[in-house]
Parts: sequence; structure tokens; C-alpha cells
Amino acid sequence: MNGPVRPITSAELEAHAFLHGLSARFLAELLPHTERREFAAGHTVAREGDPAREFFLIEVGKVALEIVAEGRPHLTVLTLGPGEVFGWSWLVPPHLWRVDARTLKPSRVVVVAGPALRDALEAHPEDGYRFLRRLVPILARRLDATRLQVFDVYRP
Amino acid sequence: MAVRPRLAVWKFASCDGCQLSLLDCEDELLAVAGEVEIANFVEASSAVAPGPYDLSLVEGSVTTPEDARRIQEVRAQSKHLVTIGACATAGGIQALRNFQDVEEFRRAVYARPEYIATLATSTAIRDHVPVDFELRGCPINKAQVLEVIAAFLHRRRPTVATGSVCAECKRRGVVCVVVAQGTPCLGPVTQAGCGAICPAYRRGCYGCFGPQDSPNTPAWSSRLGELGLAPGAILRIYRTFNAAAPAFRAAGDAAVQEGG
Amino acid sequence: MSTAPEIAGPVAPVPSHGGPLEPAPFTVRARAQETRDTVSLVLAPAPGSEVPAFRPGQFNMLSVPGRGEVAISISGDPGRAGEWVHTVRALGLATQALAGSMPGTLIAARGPYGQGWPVDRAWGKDVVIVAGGVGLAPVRPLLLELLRHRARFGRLEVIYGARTPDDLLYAPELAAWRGRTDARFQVTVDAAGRDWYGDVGLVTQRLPDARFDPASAVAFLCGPEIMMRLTAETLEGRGLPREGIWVSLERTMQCGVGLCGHCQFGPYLLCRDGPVLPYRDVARLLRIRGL
Amino acid sequence: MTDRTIAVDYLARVEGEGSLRLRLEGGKAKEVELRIFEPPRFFEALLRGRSYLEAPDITARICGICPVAYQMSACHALERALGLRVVGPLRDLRRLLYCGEWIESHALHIYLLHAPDFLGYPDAIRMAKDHRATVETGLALKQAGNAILELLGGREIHPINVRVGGFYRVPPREELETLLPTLEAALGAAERTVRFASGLPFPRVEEAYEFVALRHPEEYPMNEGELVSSEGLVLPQERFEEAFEEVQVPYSHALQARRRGGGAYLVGPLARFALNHDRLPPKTRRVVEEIGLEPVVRNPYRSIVVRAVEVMLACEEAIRLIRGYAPPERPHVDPPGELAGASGAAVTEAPRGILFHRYEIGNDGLIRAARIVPPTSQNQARIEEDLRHLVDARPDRTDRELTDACERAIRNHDPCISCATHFLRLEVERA
Amino acid sequence: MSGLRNAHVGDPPSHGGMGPAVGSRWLLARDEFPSLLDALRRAGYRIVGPTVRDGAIVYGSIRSVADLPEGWTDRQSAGAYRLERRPDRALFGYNVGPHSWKKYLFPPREHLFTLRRTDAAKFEVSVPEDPDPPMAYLGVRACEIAALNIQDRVFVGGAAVDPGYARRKARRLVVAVQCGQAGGTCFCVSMGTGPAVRDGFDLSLTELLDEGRHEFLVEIGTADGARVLDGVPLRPAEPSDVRAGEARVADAARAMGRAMDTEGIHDLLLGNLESPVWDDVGRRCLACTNCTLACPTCFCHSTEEVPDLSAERDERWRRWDSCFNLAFSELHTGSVRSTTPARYRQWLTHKLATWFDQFGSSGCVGCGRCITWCPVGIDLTAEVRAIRAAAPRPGPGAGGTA
Repeated sequence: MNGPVRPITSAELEAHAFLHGLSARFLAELLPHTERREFAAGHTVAREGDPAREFFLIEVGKVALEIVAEGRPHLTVLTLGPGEVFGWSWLVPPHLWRVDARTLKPSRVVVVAGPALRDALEAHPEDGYRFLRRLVPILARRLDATRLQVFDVYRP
Repeated sequence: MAVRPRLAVWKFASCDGCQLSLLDCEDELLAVAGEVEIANFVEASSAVAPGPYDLSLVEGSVTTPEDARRIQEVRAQSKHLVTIGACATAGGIQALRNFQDVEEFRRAVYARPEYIATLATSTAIRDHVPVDFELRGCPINKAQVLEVIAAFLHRRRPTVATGSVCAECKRRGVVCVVVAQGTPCLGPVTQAGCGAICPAYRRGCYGCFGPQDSPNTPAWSSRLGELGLAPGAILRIYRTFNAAAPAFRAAGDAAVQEGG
Repeated sequence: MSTAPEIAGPVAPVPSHGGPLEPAPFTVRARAQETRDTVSLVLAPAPGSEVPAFRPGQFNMLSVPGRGEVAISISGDPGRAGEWVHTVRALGLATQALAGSMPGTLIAARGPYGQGWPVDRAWGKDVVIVAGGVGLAPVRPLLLELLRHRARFGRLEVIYGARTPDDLLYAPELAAWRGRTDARFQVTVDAAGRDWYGDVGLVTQRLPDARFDPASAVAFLCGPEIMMRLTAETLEGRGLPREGIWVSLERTMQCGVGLCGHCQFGPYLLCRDGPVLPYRDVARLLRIRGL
Repeated sequence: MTDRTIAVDYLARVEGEGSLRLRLEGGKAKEVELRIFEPPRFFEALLRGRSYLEAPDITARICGICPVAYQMSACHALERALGLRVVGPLRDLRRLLYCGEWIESHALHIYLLHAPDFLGYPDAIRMAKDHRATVETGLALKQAGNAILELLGGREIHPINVRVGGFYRVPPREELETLLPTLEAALGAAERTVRFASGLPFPRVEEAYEFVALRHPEEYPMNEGELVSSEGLVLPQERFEEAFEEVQVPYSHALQARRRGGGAYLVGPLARFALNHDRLPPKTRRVVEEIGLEPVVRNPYRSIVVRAVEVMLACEEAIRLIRGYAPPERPHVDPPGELAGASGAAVTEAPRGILFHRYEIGNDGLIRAARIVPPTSQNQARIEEDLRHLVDARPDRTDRELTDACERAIRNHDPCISCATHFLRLEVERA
Repeated sequence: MSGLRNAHVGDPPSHGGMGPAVGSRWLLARDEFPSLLDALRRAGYRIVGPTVRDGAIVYGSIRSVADLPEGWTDRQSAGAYRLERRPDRALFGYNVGPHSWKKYLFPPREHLFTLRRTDAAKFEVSVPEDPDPPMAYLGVRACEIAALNIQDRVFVGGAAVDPGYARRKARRLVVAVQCGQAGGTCFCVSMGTGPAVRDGFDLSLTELLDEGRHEFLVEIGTADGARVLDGVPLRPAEPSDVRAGEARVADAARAMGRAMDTEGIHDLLLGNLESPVWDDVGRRCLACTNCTLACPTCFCHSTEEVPDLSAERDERWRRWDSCFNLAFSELHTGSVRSTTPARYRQWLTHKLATWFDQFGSSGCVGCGRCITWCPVGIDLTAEVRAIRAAAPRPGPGAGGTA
């Protein structure tokens, strides 16, 4: 059952919390490059080192970001749920995934093609700015949390 | 009685005074012997039992290649290793060689220096092997060594203060020799434990317990200068029984710079 | 010289006990290994002795005699008389001695001490509880007390963070709580392996979708200072006023009764005025380093 | 069978570490080497450039067993260099302090190190299982000595109150008097110790020692007196080096002293007693007479008796000194005016025998040169002779027996190897 | 303003009854001073008071007038104290020395109790035999009475009462002495604690030493004080005597060596917890604890468990501790106040500001001991001045502090 499902409509796209308020023209440009996918639990959505070409918005389910290194157990560093987004390496050279993304539950996500999104952000600086205004705080919050996780706040 | 914990006492370069402190616990010696098996204490007994030992007390510093090897053996046989005294904890008075030319020392004392095997430095036990606890003092305080033995026996933390000698002076009601006599004293930068005996006998502390846990030696050295100590005298006051303890070594180095 | 003065002199009665620091004998009635380094102990008093009642958030001073006394918050059910329950994490030698004590071990205990959670401030409001690490222990009596009076307040949102899934306390009870329909318990860990299907991330990561009415809610926080501060700031960001937030603070405690001075935190003696304090009063102080 | 090598690692119940190598050839001791392994600590070198006021504190660290002896010799030598004379109550206090060290050090040796040899135990703790009262007497006696050191010196080991010119603080009379009950009890315990020691079973041995000690016109010597020997030497103590020299042997870190142009000699209790038995205080004298102790003891095993006598006289002296004490005006005397570079030497009687110090100081008050000759390095050569005789007398003994016998023979002299040395590692080689 | 109000001149002391009336004033001749000591002893008190030892005036046992520092005074400045001879033979002509009365009420080391294991599941608690005789504190100054009151509030004024302190407090008799001079580090006037002794005493003495006169003006503070005077040869004080006494105290007030600006001090310090002054003083401070242990109000202490080797007995001891010790604020993760500036800030803000929050008054009485007995002469009045000077001025629109 992994794979694309019912296509997304422009109204659904516009209603998504992360994209809400971006210009209709901008969203319209994205729509052809956007699809909805469903994954079974335990599906690896992305692998560390793979080219990062997509931006994910979670509609349903739960996704874990993991660090996988040979000879060591997998380490989950963050889990994400409905309304949350992941995958921003398409924005940052060299456009490679830095973590594995794996579903913990059956999940439904909206996927936007990274290159197209990049082109649209370039073409519409105003929407681009708004988009980044939403993305950067999320990244900042995760960076803050990661620092405290590194600090090992509950350590003896 | 259950199996008694096994105690060993080891000697490296030292004067024997710290292990003698144990024998000076006249009131407690037989009680200690009842609670622990004194398995290896050559100064006190001809009966030497082989390791492993639950608690090793190590006196003295490492000054010879042979001793550098021997301390590894001691550590390997010891569940807990506690150093006793300034030699074992900071290299002792003999660490003054660390600041000098040992060859010259050797020639000064011995007519046939080639007979003498020694290292260029006198170093603390911690510089060679992991140490579980360091008991300060030149010599150690016998109440403290009993406390450390009891604490290791019962797996609790030894009650050994790490702050300044001044606290002991004040608790004892001793009038400060610096403030009331202008006598140079290392008490403010030296660790408590002796009972502030020097100030109680109207002389300045000479730092035989080594630096306290927050020693502000720069501020204290400048005050010692105001009290009339020349840089050479400031250097000497730090470089005595704990010359190689890091805070005192640094303070001594600063005095050397000051002295030009 | 012990002769009584003839005219003036000693009028006050000589106290016949060791004063407020004098402990009472308890024995370990039951012991549960919570995690690798943490156990819960049920302490029973000597036969014929009473166990003083306590309020959620209070603490006791405990020791295995001769091995060091430490302040440990009470983690038992305030509704259950006749025993004290403590959750102890073996960190130093004193806590190691406590954590290593088996049923029948003699424990010296005294208390309860300090100001607990202002439970009555929850009535009629939504309640957010955020606990981190062993910070769940002092929160447990609060939770039990709240759940006993479930009808008296609104939504209950509990977020509990730990280092790894292996560090979670009260696992069976936690599962039961998470199954409740009248409260939401979120559990998140800092790091996990593939066998963990729960949330991973800091407790603050779980806050954005916590359900409460900021205008009418209270929050009770317990955990490392930095975690509480971040949580409080995030809650404030969601519109919960400072006045509705309480935190439980930690400093060394020795006497437990406000005499020894160890647990000072700015104007507070935490053993006496705390450990639970209004965040409003301490928010600024929590930002001062080395206070 | 008669050509053998025996190696024994450590000699126990001595203060410090050393080793002994014995080589037997044809049933005779061919080589006897008392090796002193105490790592060299270079005291004489590290004293250079230090203030003369530091010498008593620094030299104390040569030996934790007899620090007062080092402090006393250092003070006397430096006072001679500075032209100071310490008299009256300050002199009495010094003698009192020395009494404390003699009592403590001798009691330690008698009860904890030496007596187990006679009663057949490896140590005093095991001995206490059968002879608890005896060991407790010893500990109480030792404690009495330590009480003097603690009160007057500040602490038992490395006292802090000794100063060139006197003391840093002198006790008021009533403070000193608090020691009297302890010392009265100790005097009784010391007398019992003398009787106990004289009743021990002794091997029959006679050694032809040349005894060297101080001799004072009025008192049993501690801090003062002339150097005398049983061979007729009489010399002012500061001229020690004219009569004695130190030689270095390849197998030891300690220098060995010998009579110039002569041989080995013996210092310590046997020597002091042989040369000063007419200077005993009355109570001690009476007990010595009662037990019939001969004035010159040449059996090293019986040193335990002489040591006990010295404990008793030290207790008796301490009581006398305290009873006669009136505090001095000032705790110390100071050098007059400007310092002038000078040198000075002195000998005092450490519990183990004479201890020589010589210093040169500059007019800045800093030490230019120091020379220290501890008692154990003086006895070292003579101990080797004892051992040679012991081996030659009964070469048929097994290695174990020989080892035990040698260790005992060494313990007779209470060697303070820390002053000079480390564990005694006995190596017997029978070629 | 004098503390010697309501001068009572009139009835001679009654002998055998309740003694003279509370509030009344009398004169005691210097030659009769021993009779006061005798009376105190007769009343069952061990007398402790000023005596010369090791170059300072300290508190110790007083067996006779000869133990008092007759003719001695002291010169004090930051980090320095020297005894000096006075031109007269005053018994109390000195300023406060290194000791304070807290050593009697809150001893430097105190055995609190012993736990003794009686069986596997029980122990019993025993308290040491009552070691505290009734004590008369002779020569208590106004600042010291303020200090006694402050420590009383800490140890017996709250919910938890320290039994040892309470016992010793109940058995103390305060014989105050009015200051006739002030030391180089005194600032009781600015703390409102002196130099006049106004209350909190059982007896108060003013040493009158003008023109060959040597007498003591005695004021009765309590019925206990009155009872003690039974048999002491007193004569009624004249108004002129009272005025002479007041003049002495006024001299002391004028001679204060230092002043502390206490204006808004609570908010000043709490509003400047990150002042650069803390780092500056932290560089000079030795973290040696002298100030805290010399302070007559500092009460911080640690308890120690002292088990015997078999751990069957466990003695609980208490000893003076200090917020300047690194270990004092130790949590399992490390010390909270790991730097000297943080520790100095803790001490000063506690003493001068948060003490109000905790115990309802300042913790400082202006005695100056922490200044004199600081080996590097750190002066808290100067540090407060520096903090004030460095404090950002709240301008228009400025909210809090930096």
C-alpha cells in the first residue's frame, strides 16, 4: 500500500497549516509537483546519503528521524506527527539526506518535489520569504532541542 | 564474623610519617585490626598476605623507574586505592627536584652518583594510576585516615573538608596571625584538615595540606607581598611540601616571574 | 559546672530529644526496581509508630544509618496512610546505599518537609504537568491526588520526558495512565532505538499540541532546571500566564527545616519555602548563573 | 649445602625499606651487604637556598619516625652558626619535647616491632590476641609520648612548633601540667616495661662494639654534650667530621659512616647507656639496679631492655621538667642584628643514636650548604658485622631460619631506614 | 538620641528581695567590680567575656577582673587588627574582636545526638548529657545584642526550633556594655543597631572614666538582671551620671569608622545580581570563609554523620560551614556556586538583602568583623557602594535592571 493515493487538490494544499497564506499563484505552480502518498508502518521514506529531492508534510501517522551507523543500534532522535514537516535538504547543497526517515505508524504525507519548490521560491521572493519564515523556526526549535539532547539534560 | 575487608599499606618515596599515623591511632588501632584484615603492612607486620586487597593506602611519591612499575602492580591488586599524604598526592618535599637539575642534586649528595638510580621528577601516584581518594597532609591527620578507612569500609563518602585552613582557625577560635600580627600564612589558600595547628601556635600555615579547592593564589601572593615577603620568599612558601600541586606550582611560577 | 543557679537561671525545659534533625526508624517493606539505577522503596514505620501525613511535592530526609542523609521527595499516594514511598536514583554513595537497600533494611527517616504543589489551584482549571527524568517522582503524588478528584478540574495534559525508554519510571502505572480517556499522557524520550514506538524529542516538542485553555489553566513542572525554564517559556509563549505555573526546584538540603542555609536560592530557603515555588517569583532568578 | 644463595624480599617491622644480600661460601659469610633502597630524596641539595628558619621543618621530613631529632639537630647547628644560645625554660622545653619522641619512638619499637620477635608473633596485632594487656600498655606508653609531642609540638608527626631559637609558642604552666597525670601513669607503665623486657628470653651473644654517644656533665644526653666513645674518643660535638667519615658503597643509596682510620661503630641506646649509665635519674636508676642490668650491654638482643630503661628515664625527666617549668618571657630568641654568613654543626641524640647536622648560611639567611649524617647510616656497617657473626656462628641453618635470624638481628638496632633507606630485601647467596 | 532613657534615680537596691526595679540606674565603683563578678557566679553563671589572648581581645572564661583587658584597646582597619595600650585603665575600652557570642549559643562543633542500632529494624536516639551551664555574657555591645536577636530568630524563631540553641538561650544572661568609642571598621549607626544598647539586655554597664573617675553606670534590663545584683554595692545614679553615660555613647556614634548606605539595599542588590562588581570582588576574594565565620549572625552549618568502624553507632555532629566553601552548594552534578564571584554574591545578598525575606531583618549588624578579619581587607560597605555606582540608573521608560 506504499505509494501515491488520491491526488491532492489546490484547496487541500492551501488549507495545510504550513502552506496556509501563501499566494494562490505560488501554490498553483506547486500543485503539479505535489502528490499524496501513503506508507505502511516501518517504511523507510528516506535514507541518509540519498539525494534529497522532496519536502514532506505529515497528514496522518508518525515518522521517526533516525541516525544509522554500522555496528551501532539505530538511534531515533526525533519523532514527528500530523501537521509537522520534514525534509529540507533539497534546499541546502549538496542536497543529500542527513538522517533516515521511517514511518512508525501507517502514515499519509503530502510530498512536494524539491527542485520545483526551489524554483517557485526563487520566482516568488515574497512567498519564498514567508515559506522560510515558517521553516526556520521549526529548524531552530529542533536545533535547540537537539542541543539539550546532546547536553543530556536528564543525565545523572 | 563475615570476611573482613583486606587492607594493604604501601610505601614509595617518603618519610614513613603517614603510615606511622596509622600506628599513632593508639586508641583505635586494635579496633581497626578487628574490623579489617591487615593483609600487607610491612612496617607493622612480618606476615604479608598476597593480594588482591580491598583497600590500599599508598604513601610516598614515584621517584625511581622501579617504583613507576611497582605502583602499577599495586593498583592491579587493589579494589580501592587511596593515597595518604603530600608525597603520594603531590610529590612531596622531594618534588622540589622537579624544579632543579637532578644530576646536580645527585652529585651534591653522593660522591659516586653513578650508583644512584632515580628519575628526574618526583610525581604523585595519580600521575601513574587512577586513584579513588586522596588524603592530604604532610603528614596526614590520623582522625582523617580513620575516617577514610571507615568510609571505604562502609561505602560512604569520607567527611573530609576541602575548603581553607581559615575555617578551622575560626572554628577553633584562633586569632588570625595575618590580621593580628602581620605574619605571612598560607592558610587562606591551603586545605583544611590539620586543625589549624600552625596559627594556633602563632605561626603562619606552611601549606602542608596543599591547595584548598578554590585557591586564589594570585590575590594571596599580592597580599603576601604587602606583608613584606620578597618574591623569593613567596616562591619558597609555595614551594615546600606541596610544591608540585598544580595551584601551588602555578603560584610559585608566578612568583619567579615577579622576581624577574 | 552543672549546678543550678540559686536565683536566676535555667527556666526553659531541657528538650528530651535531638530536635528537628532526629530521625525515626523505618524499614523497607517493599522495593521495586524502576530502572537500572532507580528503585522505589515502600517504608514502614517501627511497630506502633505513626507515619505523618504528607502533601504532594513534599520531601523527607532519608539515610541508611551511617551512610549519608539525603533529601528525597515522596512519591507515594497521599491517600494511603501508614507508609512512605520514595523513588531513589543511585547517584552518590548515600543514594546508592538507599537504592541498594532490600526489604527489611533499616532506614532513618524524618519529615515531611517543605511546601508541596498547590493542588487546590487546579480546581476548575485545565492542568498541564510536565516532568522530566526522576522529576516524575514528586509529581506522582500530585497526579494521584488529581485523579482522585478528577471531576474537580478540566483537561489534564501530562508530558513526561526521559533520557531513553529504559529510564521511564513506574512503567506499569504509566501504561495504565496512558490508557485513561479522561487525561492525555504523552511520553517522550531523548533518544531511542527501533524498539521504541513512542515519541522522541524534548518535552517542549510535545507542548505545541498540548490541549489546554491558556486563559484558565495551571502548569506544574518538575525536572532539570533548564528543562523547566524552557517549558515555562514555551507555555508562556502559548499564552499561559506566569502566575499559573509552578516549578519544583532542587538545591542541596541538609537540615530540611530552614536552619542550615544550604538550600538557599535567592530569597528562598528551598527546604522551607519550596521546593515548589511559583514560577512568577523565580523566573528571573532561574536566569542568574550560580545563584 | 654449605654454598648457598638465599633471597628474601622484604624485611618487616623496620621503619623504611632495605634489602640484605648474603653470600655464603664454605659455610662462611663471604659478603654481607645491607642495601638501602630508600629512593634518594636529596635533602642536602634541596636545603640549599632555603631560609635557615625552614631547616627544622624541612629536615623533619627526612624521617616521620624521629622528626624531633632532625628538628633538634637542625636548630642546634643553626643556632651555633647564628651565635644563639637557648637556655632556661626554652632549653627545658626542648628536652621535654625530645623526651616525648624517645618515649613514642622507643615504645613503638619495643611493643609493635621488637617484642613480637621474642614472643613468636608476626606482629603486635596478632600478639594482642594473647597478650592484650601488654600491647595496650605499649600503646598507652606510646600515646603518652605522643601527648607531649602534640601539646608542645602541635602534632605527633612533624611538629610545627619548633623554631630556630626556641618555639613559636610556649605553653602556659597549667597547660603543660595537664600532661602530668598521663606521664605519671606512663612512668609506671615504663617501669613495668623495663621488668617485662628484662624477663624476655635472650639468645646469648656478645659483640665487641665501639660505642659512640654524647655525654653531658649532668644529665643523660639528648640535646647537648661531648662526643665520646668506648675507645676513648672525646671531641666537641661540632667537630664530628674530624672523627667520622661517610663512604658510599655501590649497593646502597645510604652513605655509611666509619671512624676515620677505623672501622664500624655503634650508636643508639646500647651506646648511650654504656657511656652514660651514671647519669640516670633516681627512679630509673633504682629499677635498673633492681633488675641487675649491667652497665655495659653488649648483647644486641638486650637492646630492648635498654630501650625500656630510656623510656622510663624519659618519663621521669619529662615529669621533672614540667614540675620545674616557669614560662619564658619570649617563645624564642633571635639572632642579634644583621646576619653574618657563618657555619655551624651539632649532634643530638635521636632515639636511634647520634644525628649530625652541619649548615653554612649566607648573610641573606639562606642556606648555602648542608650535611646530615643520620644514626642508621652510622650503624649500617656495624649491623653488617652483627650479621656476619650470626651467619658464621651457625651456618648450618636453613635459609628460612637464617632469614628470620637476620631480620631479628637487624631489628635489634631499630634501624630507621627511612632516614636513609627502604625495605630490607634479603638475598642470601651461598656460593 | 540616647539609649539611657527613663533615668531612674532614687531607691537603693533592695537586698534579699526581687532586687532593684527594671529600668532603674545605679552606680558601681570600679573597685567594687569584683563584687559583680562574684554575684554572677553566686547566681550560678559561668562568666564569659573579653580577655586578651594571642594579640587580640577574645571571649573566654572570666575568673577575675584580672582576666579582663584592663588598659587595652585595639586599632582596626580592613584586614588589620592591633592591640594597643590605652592611657587609662578602662576594662571595656576596646571594640569588638574576632570572636562573637555565637560561639556559645551556636558552638563551632556540636554533638547533636547519637543513633544506636538496637536490632536489625530499630535504632534509638540519645542526646549527649546537657553540657551547657548557664552563662553570663559580660561585655555585650549593642551590635552584638542585635546579632543575638537575629540568630534567635533563625534558630528558635521559626517553625523548627533548635533544641540546643533554645536551651543555651534560656540560660544566658546578657550583661551589656555601652560603647564609649568606635572601631575603624564599625558601622552600627548606619545599620540602626547601635552604638546605644536599648533593649535585649539583662544588665547594661556604661564605663565612666572622666577625670580620675572610674565607675560603672548600671541599668537594670530585666528581673533576672535585677536578681543577680543582690548584694552588689550600688548607689543610685544621678541625672548627671546618666548624661555622662549618654555622652560616651554619643562619642562612639560620632567616631564610626565606616558607613553603609542602606537606602533601598534589598532591591539594589537583588536588582544587580549580574553587576560587574561581583567579578571584581571575586578576583580579590580568597573564598577562605573568614568573614562568614567571624560574622556574629552567619548561621550556615553542615551536619556530619560520624559512624564508628562497625557502623552500629552513628553520631550526628554539626559544624560551622560557609557559603564560601565550594562544597557547600554541591549537588550531585557539581557545585551550584562554582565561582568565587557567585559565592561572594550569595553571601552579600543574603546578609544584606534576602535575609529580610527569610527572617524579617537585615543579617548585618554593622560590627565590622568581616572587614577587619578579611585577610585581604575586602570591605562590604565599599562593595555595596561600588554596586550602587555601577547600577544602571532607571531612566524614563526603563523597566527593570540590567
